[in-house]
Amino acid sequence: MTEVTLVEAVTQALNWEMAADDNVLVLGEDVGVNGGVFRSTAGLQDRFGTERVIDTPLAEGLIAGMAVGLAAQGFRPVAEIQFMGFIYSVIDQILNHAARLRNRTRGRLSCPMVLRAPYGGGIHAPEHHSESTEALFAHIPGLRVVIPSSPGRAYGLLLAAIRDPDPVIFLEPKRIYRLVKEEVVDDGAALPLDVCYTLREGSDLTLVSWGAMIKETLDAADVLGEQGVSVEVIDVATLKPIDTATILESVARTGRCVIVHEAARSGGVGAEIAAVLASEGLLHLMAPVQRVAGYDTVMPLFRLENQYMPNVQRIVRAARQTLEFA
Amino acid sequence: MTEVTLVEAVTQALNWEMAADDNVLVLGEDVGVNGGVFRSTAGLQDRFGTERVIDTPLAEGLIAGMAVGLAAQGFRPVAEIQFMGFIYSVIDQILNHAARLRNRTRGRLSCPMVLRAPYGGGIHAPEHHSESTEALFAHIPGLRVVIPSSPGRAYGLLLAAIRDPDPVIFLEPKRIYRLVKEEVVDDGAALPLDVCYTLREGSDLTLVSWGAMIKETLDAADVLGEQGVSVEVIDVATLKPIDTATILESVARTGRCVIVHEAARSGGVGAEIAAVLASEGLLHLMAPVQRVAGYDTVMPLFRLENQYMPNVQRIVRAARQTLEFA
Amino acid sequence: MKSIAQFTINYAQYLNAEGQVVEELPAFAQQTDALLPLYRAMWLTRLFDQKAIALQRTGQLGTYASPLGQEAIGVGIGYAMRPEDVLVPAYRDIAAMFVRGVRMTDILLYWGGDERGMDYQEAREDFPISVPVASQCCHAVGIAYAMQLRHQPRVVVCCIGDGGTSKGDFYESINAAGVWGLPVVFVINNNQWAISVPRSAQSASQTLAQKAIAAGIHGEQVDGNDVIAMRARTEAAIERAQQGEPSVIEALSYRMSDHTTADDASRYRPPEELETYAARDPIERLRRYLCDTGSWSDEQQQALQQALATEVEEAVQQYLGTQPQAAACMFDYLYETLPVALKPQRDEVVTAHTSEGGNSHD
Amino acid sequence: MKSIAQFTINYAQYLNAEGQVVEELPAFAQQTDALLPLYRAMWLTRLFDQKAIALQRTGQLGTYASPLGQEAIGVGIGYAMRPEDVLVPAYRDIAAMFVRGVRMTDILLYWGGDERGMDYQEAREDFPISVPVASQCCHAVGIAYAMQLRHQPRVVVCCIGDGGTSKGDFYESINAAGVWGLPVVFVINNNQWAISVPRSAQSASQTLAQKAIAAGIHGEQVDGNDVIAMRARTEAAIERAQQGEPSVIEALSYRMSDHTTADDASRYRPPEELETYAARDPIERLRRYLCDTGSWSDEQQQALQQALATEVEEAVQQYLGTQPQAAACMFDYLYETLPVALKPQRDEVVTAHTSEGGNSHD
Ligand SMILES: Cc1ncc(C[n+]2csc(CCOP(=O)(O)OP(=O)(O)O)c2C)c(N)n1
Ligand SMILES: Cc1ncc(C[n+]2csc(CCOP(=O)(O)OP(=O)(O)O)c2C)c(N)n1
Ligand SMILES: [Mg+2]
Ligand SMILES: [Mg+2]
Repeated sequence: MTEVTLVEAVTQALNWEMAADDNVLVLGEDVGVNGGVFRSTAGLQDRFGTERVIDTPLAEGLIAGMAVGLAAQGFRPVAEIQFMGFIYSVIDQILNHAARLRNRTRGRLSCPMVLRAPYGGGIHAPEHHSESTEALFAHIPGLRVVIPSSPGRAYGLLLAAIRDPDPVIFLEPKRIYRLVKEEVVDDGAALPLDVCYTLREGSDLTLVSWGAMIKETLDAADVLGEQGVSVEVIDVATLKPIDTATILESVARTGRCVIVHEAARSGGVGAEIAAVLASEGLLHLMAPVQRVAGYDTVMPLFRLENQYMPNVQRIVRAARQTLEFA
Repeated sequence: MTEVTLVEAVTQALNWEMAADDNVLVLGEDVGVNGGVFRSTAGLQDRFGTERVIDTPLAEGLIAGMAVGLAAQGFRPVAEIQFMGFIYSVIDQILNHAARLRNRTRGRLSCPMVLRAPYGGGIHAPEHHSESTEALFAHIPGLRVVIPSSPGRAYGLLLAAIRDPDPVIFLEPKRIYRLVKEEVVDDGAALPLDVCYTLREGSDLTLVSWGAMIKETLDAADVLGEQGVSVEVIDVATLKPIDTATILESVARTGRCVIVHEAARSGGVGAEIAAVLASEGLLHLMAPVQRVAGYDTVMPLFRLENQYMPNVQRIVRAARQTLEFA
Repeated sequence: MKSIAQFTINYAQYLNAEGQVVEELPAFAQQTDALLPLYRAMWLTRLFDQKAIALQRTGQLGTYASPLGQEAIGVGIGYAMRPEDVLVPAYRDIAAMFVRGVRMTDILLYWGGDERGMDYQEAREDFPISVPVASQCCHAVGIAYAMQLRHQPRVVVCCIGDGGTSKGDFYESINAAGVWGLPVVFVINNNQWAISVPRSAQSASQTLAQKAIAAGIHGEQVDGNDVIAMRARTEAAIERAQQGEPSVIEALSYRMSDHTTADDASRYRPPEELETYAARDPIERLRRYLCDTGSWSDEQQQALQQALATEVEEAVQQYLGTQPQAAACMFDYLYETLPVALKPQRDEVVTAHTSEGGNSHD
Repeated sequence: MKSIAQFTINYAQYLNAEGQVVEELPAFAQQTDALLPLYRAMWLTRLFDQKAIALQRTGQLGTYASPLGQEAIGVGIGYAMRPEDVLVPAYRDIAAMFVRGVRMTDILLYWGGDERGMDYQEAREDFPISVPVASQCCHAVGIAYAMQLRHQPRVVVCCIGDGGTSKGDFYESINAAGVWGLPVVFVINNNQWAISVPRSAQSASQTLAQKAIAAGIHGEQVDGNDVIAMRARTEAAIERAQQGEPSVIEALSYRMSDHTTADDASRYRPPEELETYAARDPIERLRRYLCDTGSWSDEQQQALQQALATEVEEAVQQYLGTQPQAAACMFDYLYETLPVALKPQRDEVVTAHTSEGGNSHD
């Protein structure tokens, strides 16, 4: 048992599953010799060969569509899109094919593929490299959308995603790729999909978040804790389908909820969660549901990215408003 | 003044604006000689020539990207995607370029383009021809997303969209292309964007919808009216940015709201509206906000499409639950 | 300036429009008897097509895309392929699908709005019809990669239209096939039209076969109305594909029908074209050859049409008699196991359609 | 089988790697003096590049993509274009952008995370750098269509990398350019690598120039390290483009740097390659020619480098001295007029960053 970063946990999970299952393949741009621009596939090609760790031509639509074909043949392709900013050319293949191959053939063919992509801001990356557009995928029926927020969850959820018999979009918050190290038992144990992870229990306020924003959310919970507030922190983890039961149960106890995400507010996944609270959780709401989110504007180039993204201060401010609401 | 259908109103608006402004161009697959598979561009090529009414090769990404180039040169391209099922290849161009050309160049270049596409179910169309995925666009900063629900609004909103200095996704509910005829004054008068249209005033319940579902929503309002319920019906019309003020003001009066849309429920635009109610409108809510929407599954082939889409019965049922909530 | 690379595109035809042999026939076609199954398969497709259009016109089928006049392409492909190969078709490729063993009933179910029409009983690894033009080419690359990785002596045949060649997916796919030397054959049905857009407006390229040059793979043009050429050249391409040489075959043909039953080609198509191309019909051409060589008689023709008409009618009856799916089935193949979060929605559908007297199996 | 189409790809070079003339020089290059501005522009790019990397290494610039070794491509393009033409660049094309009049300060602002670096003061119709690989090709088609429609004697030059040619956007664009005979030239900077993926893994095509054959347009290969060839062939292509003949030019070069400052090419690149290609350097080659013809001296060289170093340093100082934008500016160019619905968000930003002592201009 060693301490690993989130990106190392991804590599570990890929190593584990490629060793355990010959049908697991990795494909994408620069995933081979180079080991991925973030090193998440480092060493895989040396270990598993160029046939199973495939450097593709520069064509994202091809990568996704090819994965559909491989998956239909019983492989478990793990395709990488180098940055989320270049993922949009796969939506056609994912929405029109991957997400519905099982449905349209009444189960004759299926599509057990994973599409991985690093996403999010905060690392002073170039233009088009910092957006969070998970909501685009979370609206597509037939998909799973999974986002880890710690090395342990990256390891366990990625294994689960690869083993899942249906397509999974697995988004990796690159800002926290190397932020913390954590002990991860490399034993091939998957974590459950389709459930939220309650990271901290509390009774006054529910903070709901995912991905890199879990860090700010936990930090905000610390600040609030020092102020005597008992905060529950929920990592949604699977954004499609959402485990609304856990969120509703929490808010039923706390009566107050702030949702935190990096993506633009309007039409973000936070909207879906708030909408569920507005219907199924309304009776328990003691204060308006707030969303602390990216603004509804283009993610600025990096000099202003910190002014765009939610931070501890904004979360605490929203939380205080929510708590003080009477 | 003649009575026209929604699709004829689209053609009228295109005719008007092409005659009024030489910079308006129409491009897409089969928009020329054929006049579009739904006849929405019928007669335009005869009148304005093959250079301004352009049949493109079969390549949606090209169509959108080309429109960006044309718009940057001061043209006002109105690009057609033949069906929304084939729109996904444009998302890269729309999100990464069209929606941010003005922003990234600090106003040096801009992108006054319109991307039109027929969408929605209910006409027994083939596979991939019936989805409603407006939410994918409504999440993209820098865009406008506009959906008309009547011939008059199709005419006025399309003119506004073409004249708007920024990119507009203009989605046409094809189920009601020829459903009703309405008198439309062909005088080049645009209707305002960014505002909801209150189609009916009422005090007991607010029904919020857009596109083809406005028909079922109005029908449901009739049914409820007969039951003595005073129903306000709001056509959102511009789904990005949403005029939440009008919706909030209405719900502040009625205290009850049901949102109706054809798109899959999770992550649909209804979620954003419900989320705004859960924050800014919470104090006024006397009942849970319900969404009557498409299910979170792949739109079935046409034999079951009516079981998928919201209908009057489902809307009335949700409305009654909302009204009876105490 | 010096010339550093040269390329040539060839054209293949065995039977000309009059049914005359213009090039020594390939081995399989030396015995005219061997051509009868191909002839039969073309007729089956044509009779099915007439019936499908009739069903559509009478409100018993949804929008349908006719392969009229292009039957030789599909039949040639179908007979060139082995059962273990995989077909990745577009929507106009039912001729090939029938040869592969896909039931006519399934095709009717599909265009009749029922997903079960994609659950083929034979050729179970074949892909269902792809409606998003050209998107299927990428699947073909993945399937071919799978075969190569498993060292299987199998090949993928992927069909696409002339319009489809303008879409990036097609190019990305042929290019990738070249990079990895994949066992895949791309067959372009160049029927001269993409709905209302003529071939000349899709590309300035002299041929569509030369698209292969961009990918560094083999490209050739074939008379797509000559079923012998289609089968022979597809067989040769399959053979090459197995040796790691993918191909693009441009099959020259003509769309004798409207684009689909929802289209009216008279709006955009010069009527003369139909006459010109009618004279090159793939079925009539083979019939002439068979008759000229004394291998086919009017009586045989009558018997064949009758037998096939019966087959088609049986399929139609089976289609019309198929009970609708329960409404709740819209959730039952979405995921292998329906996520808990979706159960309430499924329940809602079950309730709604049970109370309405629906026939949910739930 | 008969041959129905033949194609040839040519290669152009005037100065070989040793700076020797191997083909009669084009008119503009007959006077060596006329080559000095090109030489100067290549040196400017190189010195800027060194400085930019130094800034990045010291935390004063973000990720940056170096054009080291490929300066001749951009300079050749820049001098072939007229002011009224439009450049549609990728991220590695700053050599051309500088010739077009884009300020070094702007390039630094861009890679330094400031949108104002895309608000060029000259060449105001040129597109900003495109990061999504190949997407810019479609813009070039639209701009060229606009020029054609307005009967303007203007041309678009669109830049792309070898890796970019694998993406559908590139193909869809060259194909469309062919269909309409648009005034556009696509220049491929074939620097042999797409990050870690070598040219050979992008396509089985013998050349990238032959991609043009798929579009039915002119394609040719040029020594991209020979600035004379680059300028001459781009000029010829611009001339043709104005007559309605678009082109693809494959410029053979080599990426002497890491992919960007975020990359470490030693992980994947055989070190010998650098040596091989260093010997073909575009600047050294022209210097030799100039010296051999007696048009250039060591003193001139020293003076040039000093003058350029000063120019670069001024730009760097201007960049470093640029006041940051107010945070609220993130809303100010999103739409022409900020929609009412977004005002509260802008206000929130103004408040947050005014109270924090930010420098919002609001
Ligand atoms: C990506 C995509 N864009 C548009 C359409 C609508 N559409 C259906 S068929 C067709 C024309 C296809 O022409 P071609 O590839 O020549 O095939 P054909 O119909 O002639 O067999 C179009 C534009 C589609 N199905 N998919
Ligand atoms: C569509 C897209 N996919 C992936 C990337 C990430 N990426 C940036 S540069 C690059 C390689 C490009 O290679 P090439 O086209 O040869 O240009 P070069 O960098 O060599 O100039 C990749 C994969 C991107 N920017 N855009
Ligand atoms: Mg066709
Ligand atoms: Mg390169």
